[in-house]
Amino acid sequence: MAVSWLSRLAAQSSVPVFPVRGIQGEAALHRLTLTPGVELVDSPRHASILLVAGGVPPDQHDALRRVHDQLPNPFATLWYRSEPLAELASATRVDDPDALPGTLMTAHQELMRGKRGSSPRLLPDEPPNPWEGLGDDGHGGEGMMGGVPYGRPMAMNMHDDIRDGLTLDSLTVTLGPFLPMLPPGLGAKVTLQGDLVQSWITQHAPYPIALESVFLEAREHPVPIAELELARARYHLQRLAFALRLAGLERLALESLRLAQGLSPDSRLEGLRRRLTRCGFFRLTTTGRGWLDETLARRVGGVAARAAGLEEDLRSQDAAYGRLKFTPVVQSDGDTNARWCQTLAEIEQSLQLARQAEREGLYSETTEAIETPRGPWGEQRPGDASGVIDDLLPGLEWDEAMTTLASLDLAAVSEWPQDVTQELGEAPGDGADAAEERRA
Amino acid sequence: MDYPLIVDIFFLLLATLAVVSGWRVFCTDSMVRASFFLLVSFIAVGVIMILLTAEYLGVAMFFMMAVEMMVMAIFMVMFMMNPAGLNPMMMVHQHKFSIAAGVAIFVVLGGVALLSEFPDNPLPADLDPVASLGNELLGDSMLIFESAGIVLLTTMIGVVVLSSHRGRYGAAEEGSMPPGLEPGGDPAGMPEEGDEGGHHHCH
Amino acid sequence: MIVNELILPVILVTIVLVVGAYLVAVIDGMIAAALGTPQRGGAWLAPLTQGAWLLTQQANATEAPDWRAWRLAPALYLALAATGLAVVPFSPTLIPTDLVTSVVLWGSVEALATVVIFLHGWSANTLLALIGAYRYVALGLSYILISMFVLIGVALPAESLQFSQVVASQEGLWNVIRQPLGLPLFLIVGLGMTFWGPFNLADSRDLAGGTASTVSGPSRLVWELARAAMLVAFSGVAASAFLGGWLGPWLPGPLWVMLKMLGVLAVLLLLGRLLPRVQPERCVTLMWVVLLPLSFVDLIWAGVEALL
Amino acid sequence: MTLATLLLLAAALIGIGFYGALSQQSFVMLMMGLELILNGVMLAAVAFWALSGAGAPEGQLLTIVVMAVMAIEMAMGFALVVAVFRTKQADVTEGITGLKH
Repeated sequence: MAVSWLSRLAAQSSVPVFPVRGIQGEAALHRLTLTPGVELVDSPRHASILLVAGGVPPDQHDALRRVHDQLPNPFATLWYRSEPLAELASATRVDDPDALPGTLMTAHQELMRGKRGSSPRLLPDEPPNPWEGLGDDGHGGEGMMGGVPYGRPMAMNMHDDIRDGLTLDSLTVTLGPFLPMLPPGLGAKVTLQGDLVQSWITQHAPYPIALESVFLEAREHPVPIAELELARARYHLQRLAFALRLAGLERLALESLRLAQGLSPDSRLEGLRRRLTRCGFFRLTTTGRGWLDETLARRVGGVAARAAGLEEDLRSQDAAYGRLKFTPVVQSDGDTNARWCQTLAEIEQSLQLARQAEREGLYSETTEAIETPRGPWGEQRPGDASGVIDDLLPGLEWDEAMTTLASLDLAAVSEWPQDVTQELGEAPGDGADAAEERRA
Repeated sequence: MDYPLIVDIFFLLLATLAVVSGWRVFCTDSMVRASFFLLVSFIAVGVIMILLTAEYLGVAMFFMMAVEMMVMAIFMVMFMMNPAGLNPMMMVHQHKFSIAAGVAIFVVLGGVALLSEFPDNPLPADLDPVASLGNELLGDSMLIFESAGIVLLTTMIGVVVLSSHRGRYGAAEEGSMPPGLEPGGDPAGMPEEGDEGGHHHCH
Repeated sequence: MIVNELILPVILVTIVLVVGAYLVAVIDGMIAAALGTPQRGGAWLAPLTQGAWLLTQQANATEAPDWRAWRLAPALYLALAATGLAVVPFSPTLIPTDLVTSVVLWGSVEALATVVIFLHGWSANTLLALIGAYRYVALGLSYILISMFVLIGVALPAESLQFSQVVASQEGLWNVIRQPLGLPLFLIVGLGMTFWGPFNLADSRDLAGGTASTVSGPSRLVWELARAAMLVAFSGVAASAFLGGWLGPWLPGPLWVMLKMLGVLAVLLLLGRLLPRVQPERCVTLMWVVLLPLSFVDLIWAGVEALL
Repeated sequence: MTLATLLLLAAALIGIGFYGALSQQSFVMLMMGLELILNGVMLAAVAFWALSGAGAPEGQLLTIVVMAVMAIEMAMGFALVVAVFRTKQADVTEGITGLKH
């Protein structure tokens, strides 16, 4: 039986998983990246399992259905801390991060062995824009190329050239909210001229991010500074890993994630920094573009602000940090390159503060204003700043735009901490956060 | 000169391919497809040239035409972006006259080919086509040709780099300012001064 | 005669291509594992299971693709890789196609590869694939130019455009030493034309797989196979143009060619895993402003040496 | 594969090329017609060189010259198309009535 032999072999392959990154799903995906036998892929066409990690707000269920239907047969879906779509009544749901890799592998193997049927198509298979051509040649019958045979006008040069003196036709597309290169939840309407971004209109703000619970505790009572700083370093390392993976530096992305996973005050960043510099990450990949002026940088806050030369860090108001002789690190350029230099410098600083604070057993003192890794949390939580990219991205090439986007931390901070336990139940799902998402 | 049967079969297949793809160039509905059909026609003729032992010319045909057709396809897309020929088009005028002219030319040339007597002087057996072409083309002045070629190419690249400042990737307005719609008017297809506050350009 | 001229070369090229592509996947997996990518199962089995999975997956459709071009492009790329490998001489007598202009034929393989990669991205009729296709075309011309200058450099001492003559001319001294700029330049071109590692701009992460982003099932298998096969063909050409092909003591010629090909492959795959993707803008500048002038220097070096 | 069949093939290519050059509205397609004509011319030249000219090197030389002419034709053609497109925003032959602009 050649076929069964083939499917037995296929069952042993590593599991190609396309992750839909919902609200609060990132932590599980970081763990999956380090799991042998699971491969997170960038395109739904390359996957055999659709993993919906975290809740998806109801108004984006249509987009989710479209992604679902893009997976080629046979495929299965898995819902991690997320309510399956109503049509997929029998879908597998997992809430335990430790059980996730095992469930993924079992699902893949059952799929290949034919023990589990492929997930059904949710949307009718008809073209979104049906053929509307007129005449023998289907050109629409309105002049030479004015017709709309697929319900869409031909790409025409409607906008002026903004960068290179080459006038190409522009093409308008809607991206997101599950595109793996964009922050989770970010949706945008983008006009491209060749690979040049001509206009970028953000339509959905990215999902609010959940910080580690230590930051929320620090708002209520003093917490050990060492713990706070390690959580901060971990957050930045995970963001760095995303950018490194995007830049094709898989091995350093993994190194960064591993460092984040086993982070302790004795961890050292020098090795990673040296390898990053040596392989030419700063010279070949990051750009001197994506420059934020003072106003925009202040709007984004956090790393982006300090990379633009603003010495704003709420930690300097905390007396305990004062005893550690804390002064904020800043860069001057404010571009993509500077933001990554700043991130690395802040990770190093956090590790150093953690070491000192652990020795001296220091606790944070100020609770009404803390500096989260995303930005200052004084009167209110750091809010969504995705509006800045509408001005920032036009004029950049696609690659530069994606690199810039990865270097910016734009999402609002969620009111729920990361890894909400089972008692909070469905909270990270469609309920509370979805409402918050709409408010944002 | 007699060729083995297998060469004749190959020739027939290639001739059909060349003619059919040449004809498809003008009846496909997308210009990108048209340029690649033309490329197929060129490649078929190139292989026939190799069969005729013009090995350099046949192979040169492949790569010259591949690049040329690629540029052509890109120019099409530049002027009308049309992935996969989504919006088909028919752009033909004076159709009947053109068909008549094409057929007439084929008949005349075909008649000449069939009816006139050409001398039957096949290639001498000891001829090395590539070396003979090289000698004819360059003679003893190979070095001069090669250095002239490199100098010319360097000049071209230099001129492009200089005239566009930082080329496609920077301020290029000076190098490629299109002329105005009326004499002395504003340049066509250029952004208005002052909009798109351009810090991302100058940084 | 037919056996010797038609069947034997076809069998030879097919075997080297298939085994080579498999080895590319295995070596790449081993390098990845050594650099810390978590892996389950052995590197030897992984390409087979991956291939089996792709065979069981259905091929998908996009909205109104150019079906013919979309399905043909991976096969054409594979055919180009086979053509490229066919000009590699394995010994003075064992040469699949001993065309007198085989160096130029390799040049046209590079030029046609540009066309095929563009077709693959263009015909899918989706945004990210199209951007990938544009990117490759924008860079393809500079790859072709650099590679042609470097290859003319090795043709000069051989006084021939035939790879077997090029190998024979390295009897005394390999081109890698005679023209020190040649091999590094050629390797960079190789990474470019197979869009591997730092020059993977057509099928890159930021495009979710670029030209291959919407391909699944058997056609994706053929495309990945073709990319690996092109890498094999490239390493064959590099081995004969710069590393003396079949020349070498003790071992039989074909074995030497294979060993040198493996060496070139290992270097390319290692570079692919160690370096980040070069930004397209910097890549264009690098090609035209740095590498192309260097290839002129290489050619002049070769010419002066040939005159002396 | 005789001289007559080769010339017949060349004649067919030239005929199709003429049809294209006369019938197409787009500049670029018009250039494709011209290229197809030149394709036929090159084939005829090589056929004469191989089967009737006793391998006189001029036959191959003519083909090389034609190839160069094609490259120049394309470069000039595109320069013209771009210039016309920029002034008139048109890329069809009927869009311009005179070339004096």
